Amino acid sequence: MAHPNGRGAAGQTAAEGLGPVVNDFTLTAATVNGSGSQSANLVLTRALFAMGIPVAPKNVFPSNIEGLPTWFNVRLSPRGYQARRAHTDILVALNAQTWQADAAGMPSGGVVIHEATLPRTGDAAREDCTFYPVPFQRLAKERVANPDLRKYLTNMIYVGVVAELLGIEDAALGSALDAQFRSKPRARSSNLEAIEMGRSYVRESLVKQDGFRVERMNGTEGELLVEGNLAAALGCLMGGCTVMAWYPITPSSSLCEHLIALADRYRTDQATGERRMATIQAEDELAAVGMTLGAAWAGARAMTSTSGPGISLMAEFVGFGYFAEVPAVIFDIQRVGPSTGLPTRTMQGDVSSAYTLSHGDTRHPVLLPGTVSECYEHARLAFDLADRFQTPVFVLSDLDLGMNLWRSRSFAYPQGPFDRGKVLSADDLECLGAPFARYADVDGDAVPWRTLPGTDHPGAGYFTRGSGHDDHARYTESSTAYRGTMERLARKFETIRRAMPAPLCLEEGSEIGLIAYGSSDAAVGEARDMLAERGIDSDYCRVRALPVHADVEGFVARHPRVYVIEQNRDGQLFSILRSELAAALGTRLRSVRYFDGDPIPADAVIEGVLAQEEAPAQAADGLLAAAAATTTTGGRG
Amino acid sequence: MAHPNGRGAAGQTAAEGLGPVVNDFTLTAATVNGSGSQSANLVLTRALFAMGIPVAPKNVFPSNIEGLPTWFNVRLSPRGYQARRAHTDILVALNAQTWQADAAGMPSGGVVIHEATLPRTGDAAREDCTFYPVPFQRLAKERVANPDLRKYLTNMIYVGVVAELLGIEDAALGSALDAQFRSKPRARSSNLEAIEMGRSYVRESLVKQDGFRVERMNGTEGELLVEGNLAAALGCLMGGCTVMAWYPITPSSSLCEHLIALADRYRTDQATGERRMATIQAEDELAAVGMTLGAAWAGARAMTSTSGPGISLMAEFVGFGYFAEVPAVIFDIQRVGPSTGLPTRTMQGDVSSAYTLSHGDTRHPVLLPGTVSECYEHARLAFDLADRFQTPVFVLSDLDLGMNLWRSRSFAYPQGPFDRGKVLSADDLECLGAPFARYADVDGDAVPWRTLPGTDHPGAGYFTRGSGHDDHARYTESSTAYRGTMERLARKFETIRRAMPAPLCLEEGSEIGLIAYGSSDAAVGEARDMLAERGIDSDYCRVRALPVHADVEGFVARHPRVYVIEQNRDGQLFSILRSELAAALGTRLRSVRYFDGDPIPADAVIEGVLAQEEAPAQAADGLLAAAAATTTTGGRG
Amino acid sequence: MTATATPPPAAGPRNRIGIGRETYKGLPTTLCAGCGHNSITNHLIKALYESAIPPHRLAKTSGIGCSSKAIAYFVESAHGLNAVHGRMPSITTGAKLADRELVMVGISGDGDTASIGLGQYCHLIRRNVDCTYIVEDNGVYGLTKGQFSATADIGSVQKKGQVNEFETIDICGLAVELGASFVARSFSGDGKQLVPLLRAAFAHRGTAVLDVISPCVTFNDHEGSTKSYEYVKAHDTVLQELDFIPADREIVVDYPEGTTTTVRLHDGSEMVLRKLGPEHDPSDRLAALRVVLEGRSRGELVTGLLYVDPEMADLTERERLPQVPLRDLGEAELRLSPDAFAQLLAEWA
Amino acid sequence: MTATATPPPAAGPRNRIGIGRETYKGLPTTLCAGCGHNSITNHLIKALYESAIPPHRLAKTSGIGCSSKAIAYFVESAHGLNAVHGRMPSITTGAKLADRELVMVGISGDGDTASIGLGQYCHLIRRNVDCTYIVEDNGVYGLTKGQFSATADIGSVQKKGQVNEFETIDICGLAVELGASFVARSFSGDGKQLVPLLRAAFAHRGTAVLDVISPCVTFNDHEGSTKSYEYVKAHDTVLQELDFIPADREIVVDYPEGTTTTVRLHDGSEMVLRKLGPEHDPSDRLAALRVVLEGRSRGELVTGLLYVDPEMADLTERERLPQVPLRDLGEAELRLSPDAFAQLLAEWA
Ligand SMILES: Cc1ncc(C[n+]2csc(CCOP(=O)(O)OP(=O)(O)O)c2C)c(N)n1
Ligand SMILES: Cc1ncc(C[n+]2csc(CCOP(=O)(O)OP(=O)(O)O)c2C)c(N)n1
Ligand code: SF4
Ligand code: SF4
Ligand SMILES: [Mg+2]
Ligand SMILES: [Mg+2]
Repeated sequence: MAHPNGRGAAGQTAAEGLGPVVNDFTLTAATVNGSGSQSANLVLTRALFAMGIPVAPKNVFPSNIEGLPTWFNVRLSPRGYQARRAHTDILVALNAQTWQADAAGMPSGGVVIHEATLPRTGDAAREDCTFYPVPFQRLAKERVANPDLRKYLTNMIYVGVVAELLGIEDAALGSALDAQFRSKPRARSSNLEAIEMGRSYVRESLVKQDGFRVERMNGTEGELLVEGNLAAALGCLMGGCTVMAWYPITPSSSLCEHLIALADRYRTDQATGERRMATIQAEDELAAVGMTLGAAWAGARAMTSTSGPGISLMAEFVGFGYFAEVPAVIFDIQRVGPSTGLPTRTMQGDVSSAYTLSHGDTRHPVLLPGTVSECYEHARLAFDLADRFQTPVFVLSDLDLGMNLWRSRSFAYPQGPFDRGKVLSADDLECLGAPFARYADVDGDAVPWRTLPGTDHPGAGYFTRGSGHDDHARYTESSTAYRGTMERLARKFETIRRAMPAPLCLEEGSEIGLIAYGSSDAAVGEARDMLAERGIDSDYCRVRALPVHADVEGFVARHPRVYVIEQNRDGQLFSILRSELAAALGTRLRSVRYFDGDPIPADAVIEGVLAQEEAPAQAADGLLAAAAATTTTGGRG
Repeated sequence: MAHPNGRGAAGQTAAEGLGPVVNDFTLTAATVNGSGSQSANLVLTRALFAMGIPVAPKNVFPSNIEGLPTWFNVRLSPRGYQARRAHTDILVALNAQTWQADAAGMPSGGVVIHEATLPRTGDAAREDCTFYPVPFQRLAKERVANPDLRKYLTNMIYVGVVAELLGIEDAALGSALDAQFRSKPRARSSNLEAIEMGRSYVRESLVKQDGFRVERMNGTEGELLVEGNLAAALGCLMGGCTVMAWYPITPSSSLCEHLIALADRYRTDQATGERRMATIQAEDELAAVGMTLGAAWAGARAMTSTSGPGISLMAEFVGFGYFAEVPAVIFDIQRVGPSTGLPTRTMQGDVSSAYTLSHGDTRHPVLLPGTVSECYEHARLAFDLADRFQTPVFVLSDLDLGMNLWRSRSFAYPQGPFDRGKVLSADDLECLGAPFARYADVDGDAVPWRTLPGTDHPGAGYFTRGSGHDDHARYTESSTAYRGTMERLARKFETIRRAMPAPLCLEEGSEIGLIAYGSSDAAVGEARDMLAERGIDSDYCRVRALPVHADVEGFVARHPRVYVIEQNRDGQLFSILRSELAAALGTRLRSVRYFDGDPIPADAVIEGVLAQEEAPAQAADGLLAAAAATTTTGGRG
Repeated sequence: MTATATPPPAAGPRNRIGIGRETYKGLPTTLCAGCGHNSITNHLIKALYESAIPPHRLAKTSGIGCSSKAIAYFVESAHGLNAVHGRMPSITTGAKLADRELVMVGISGDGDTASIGLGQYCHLIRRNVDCTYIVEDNGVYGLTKGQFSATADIGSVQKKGQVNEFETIDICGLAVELGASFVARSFSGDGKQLVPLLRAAFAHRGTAVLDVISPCVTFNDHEGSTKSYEYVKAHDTVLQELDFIPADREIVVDYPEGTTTTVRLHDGSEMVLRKLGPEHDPSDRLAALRVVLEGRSRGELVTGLLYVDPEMADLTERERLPQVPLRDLGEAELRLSPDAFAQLLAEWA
Repeated sequence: MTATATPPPAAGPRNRIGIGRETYKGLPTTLCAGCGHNSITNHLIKALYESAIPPHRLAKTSGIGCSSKAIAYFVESAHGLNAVHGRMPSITTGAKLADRELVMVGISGDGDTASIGLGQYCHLIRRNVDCTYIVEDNGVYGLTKGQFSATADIGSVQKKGQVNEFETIDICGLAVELGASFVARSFSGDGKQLVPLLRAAFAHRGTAVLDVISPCVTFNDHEGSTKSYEYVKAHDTVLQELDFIPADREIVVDYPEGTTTTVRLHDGSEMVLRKLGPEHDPSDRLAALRVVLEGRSRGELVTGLLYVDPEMADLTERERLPQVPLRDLGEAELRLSPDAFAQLLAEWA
């Protein structure tokens, strides 16, 4: 995006004039990080949610601790859309550093609530928006002596101002405050006071001049409001994870920290203090994945979580897991790469590197959750898959899905036991007859049996190594044994392919097919509605895992033009599909790429599709066109 | 291969009967590693070379220091073929551990020279080969007291036996001994004595019963006999490399050790002992590539060399080099992966991982030398490319090319100065007018200008980082700046594409096109001749770099069926071509894969092509066929 | 699961748990004849047998190198894992967390530990992961054919004449400085010293570091090397004579009054130390540093038990793990109950 | 290339090479107000100015973290490189090899150095790469929001109450044990001590390690933390009062007889040390270990010059590099002559 609060696609404007706009707009609070605006934003979000209004909040924060600009966007949508909108309607401007740009970015007809001391000069002098000056600092100063607390409460005052201007109910605010300050009644009351301060300032000093307002509705019943990383942490807990090794990195850390908190709460024996889970902060990502593999080798369900730089560092060990067939669950909460990139921005940039991570011929199953509920489900599933197929399994989420709150239907309690895969106990070994052969394909599915260290049987032991080995796990440099192993691993990958979640397909015989995955789902769903409104029907296939399921090929085969929509520069899934689907289907595929670092909006999907409906992009047209293509694909809607 | 000395494709036999076979056969010496057989093998090779006979020696050695089986194959070919042949004609059997299997692997009509005490039982009882028992141990014992020396000289005795049986000239042996024991006259004479011992034993005790022999010819004139790693080391030296950081790993170590020796010889000031080159043994590959990047950032031509596991460990830093635009030259002498794999076997398994190494959207130029002379040329070129494009450049060789001796035309002395790329001096900056903008695309080729630390100008400094930056190298989280940088990097990659070595194409309008790269070249050349003999013409395109040159697309467009031949399981170049060439060309591509870990023989190429000429492989046919394909593709010829 | 593996029906002497020495053997070595690593393997077999470690409880881990191959050469029936280069510590840590009942024995080389694996080594020590960590230290990279490793002494001469210009990274000095709970140095040729040290290491709860000088006969056993058999024999300064007394055995030897110190390990077994070399108190961290540093500056190789703190909490204790191995816990212990699950989700609504 | 950068035409005082203090400043900090790292930046600006380091000769390197950002906040006109996490040492090593005339100043954090970067840190020290290596040590990961780092003291309490269960990795103790040539500890709040230490570090040829305790006001400045301003002020045991005397300046202060020690650095400059705390000889490695260890066991933070060996060979010397920077060599010095080339190839024929 040009600016976190930038104007949308050319010509888009907020509700013009004074006609009422109910529950269908976006509000942005521009503040400074480290000022505690986070809790104000949460209270606002939860209050709207409590009124039954579908909300979709998104944080835009810097890779920094204090003093830099941060934006909080909350979208209200009666139809429940959760994708980012490229423009905002109501701006709460509290940050002098960005005041001019923030004001400039507003669409005509927008509303600007701003700290009164910010000057109405330059871009802020425009007359096509409604400006409500509020003396936040003065109000706070009058009541609060402590400067830190004052900075903090300023944010809560804005909640009061917004509540009064939009008509947020007291009861809803009350329950939001309850949730936010569960065990801190003192904090609750001082925050409520600040909200009241804002409310009464509006009542006493401002005259409502715009048409934006909220109304209680029935749009959130039975829903959760949860971040993907918390959902995934719960999935890990319910999936029986007992060893978690991690190294802090944004935006992965919160998954681990949520899991630690859940383990503190649910896995700790109140009497003895014993904890049925090890959570180790490793010295780096190489060690984190090593501990994960070591624990899984010894039979625990083990995981690590990281983001791009950590994935790169894990490359060697993940190849070991692949070749030696050791389970592991690895979360990658993707952020903007390459390298350190933009640590606090979102992207789907690690798809191809995770899929084939490590040197040599390697290939790994990758789960691609597209909703917070799938973050929960796929987290659980990942442990079953890792055990079942004895190989590292990736779960690729991203910053948008992982760190923002999303509305979701409730999560299902898991049915049935853990799938621990093919593990032979001492008794099994006793009944086996033949000597145990660790890497033999006895069942024809190319998945061998294993034993765990500590199994009390003289035939249980075997040797795990990343070098050449035969069916009995003996060291060998034999070409035949090597080729046999590699061919079996390729067959195993086909077994895995069949076991991975199938895509979710919505088809009504349209000419146009859309393929997307992960957090792009929200934007694609909305874009389909908008396209349909323009008379353009599209079918949709949401890929949920790699290796790609055969159904995806079927979907492509049924559509003359298929748009692969993703949030990276190089069209990573597009490339995978180009090389894995039947070659004859290659010409149907077109690539829509968005790589601004903020969550893809529906507009970008529409624009990407329409542009190529008119003039097919050159991405599929080979090398001669490649140079040109790099300037025309990608970019914002 | 089934066995390092295995029988070739079914039905292949050595020259049957007693008809003379001159200069056109393969000899294999089966010994034990750590026994010093290496110098005997070299003397034999050099003697044949000195007789003008085109030789192609290949070592098959274990990942171990002493006591395990090792095989030395030397192929003689009047037409100069250097590819491995899948079978051998003459076996020198000195290793009791492998005696049975070695004998079993001989084709009918073969010759077996063996230690007399090895029993002619089991597979060694066969009557369709000529067996020459020689009491090597006894002969050595009679003359040499020291047991280590005795073990060593046993090998040299075999050279004498072979020389006498095949008719190798004394003069040729003499010059080979000169080369081998350049500064050790004592060693020369005791080795000569051992050779004489072998010669006289044959004269006195054996009767020649086979038809294999050698004759002086004119097939090696003006040629070198050199390993790819030594050639590459010379290329680095001539390319102006001044900082080399490495971590030992087979088969890369010898490149670095050769370079150290060359620097000792050519870069050392005899008077002061000063050395115009830093060669640092790093603590690991992460540090090695870090030192390389640090040195290149500061303006030196810097390199590192490694193999698969090291490439994986370098992933994070290489992504930094890509995004921050820091030059580096990285050799990958490929061995069999994944993981530790088979450290002393060859493969082309790192093509895709090197090409897109690191998380996020990354892409790196990769040179693919196919001959030892290209090892030299590409090494030199890599430094120019790295400086010119300010990005890590890979040179992908492999164990076969790097560690075996190859015949080659002589190397050219470099013309013209180093291409140091776009570097601004203090004077340049003074003339610039505008402030220096590190990442601006001022020339329209997407390649920016840089300055080196230490440049004495107040405007020279800039900040290098792997996080978001604008044209002036200032930190930013701006989406616009980020997207701009990423789009420029994509355009830069297209500039790079045009600057990479074009493929070498041999075309005569055949229906069938063959695409190969790297060390597969030898086998493909031979296979084309053999196919032509069967009446099947084929054109050939040897890819020499990634990103793929536009000429490759042209080649594919001119051929209805194109076989992509490579030494890995997953068809790595095949996949890259599938996803990068025009989609409409996808159906023409077929994949031939060989992944036994030994160098691909011509037979495997032919078999891979013919099998698909009859029934096209399913590799291009998508997911439904994938499971089946994994069992039918690959494998030996 | 019962406590012992089914012993093979072989005859001959057996240990406390009824298992014969044969069972502690491994595959035939593929290392060079005379390699120090092979001697260490033999001492390990003896120590494991004498300490009656149940073979199925043993888990052997290593990195990459000649030394790392050695875990294949003892207790063939036990599980073993050859990790990637330098990463044995993290694998060991993970395995121990999964199953605290495993007896972890890790073998590494000086390249594996002091170069690529240095970070993991230090952090394993910091966590005091319960394991025996043996560095088979020859000052070179054996498997890649003789380059200097980071433990090579400054001034040591390579086979081809190159002189090492860098200060050694001292496996023991480093461990002591980092706060390790058990640090010893020994020599592959000194079974009398090494076997009791190994037995004590098995008995110790926490990381027991053993830096065992282990000459590489192929690449580092020549004149000028400070890790050759000859050099080590000439410069070995042995601190103590050592006896290991298992928990269930009485001290039977009569040590003359005042000549010995006894260290009581966590499991009740004891080490009896009789001073041989310079005075040294193995419970004094600074003294351990002094003895290492001073030895090095005199060109001596000080061997023996350098430091021990038998009571330092190991990682499982610090993590407050239950006695039952984590990997044996099932759905009942690990999942939230349906009620708790519903209640938690209600908080998120 | 001349020796000095063109100074900007500003007025005000100038240093020996005619450059004003302004030129040593960098971009405005984006770190938290009150962060110790900002104080260190200011001390660095002062030290660089006073030592008259030519700005264009300076090369600033760092890893990732709040601390690593700090290289942007001084000498804006100098080249700087923010490496990946924990890998500043290898970048610094490479740059110094390419151009030995660069004055390398590296900044790292305790997470960057003692966790992910520990191996590179140790090996940089082993090579004695000529650079100033500053660890801005706050015991936590600032940039990722307050997790314990490996330098956190055992028993130290996190903001949310969690207690650190692991022994600290002591940046200085480790360096001394590893054989570093210059090791000092200081405190971001003590410019009087830090500025002369920095100047000595610039003058020192070899790796100068400075572990500077630098409180994180946002995540580790509360009660129970052992890296808070309050705690450090209360427990700082200052070894010496320090004066740095450049090579071209006479010692002018009159120190009372016998109260001072003088350390002569490689470039002829001198450090004058006046004992304040416990007796300490900074040329005695074991004494340095003792003072660190004993300080730690008493809960004291010992600051000052812990160890220095001004004459230890640095990496460029060990590598016998020529005086002219390698990166300035051209075709003539680097390529074989056509004759030598032909002769070499003839050997391969
Ligand atoms: C990542 C990686 N880098 C390099 C290697 C090559 N390599 C194998 S063993 C070894 C060194 C072994 O030295 P050491 O640990 O001392 O063991 P030793 O052989 O001396 O017993 C190296 C560098 C590797 N296997 N993996
Ligand atoms: C490979 C990798 N892993 C993790 C991170 C995330 N990360 C950024 S800074 C940091 C720790 C910084 O701590 P420290 O070095 O102590 O610096 P401080 O912020 O405390 O000054 C981490 C883990 C990263 N950038 N790269
Ligand atoms: S090379 Fe050295 S370390 Fe390796 S097995 Fe042989 S003697 Fe042992
Ligand atoms: S978070 Fe801590 S270390 Fe980072 S800038 Fe703020 S005070 Fe400094
Ligand atoms: Mg070693
Ligand atoms: Mg820190």
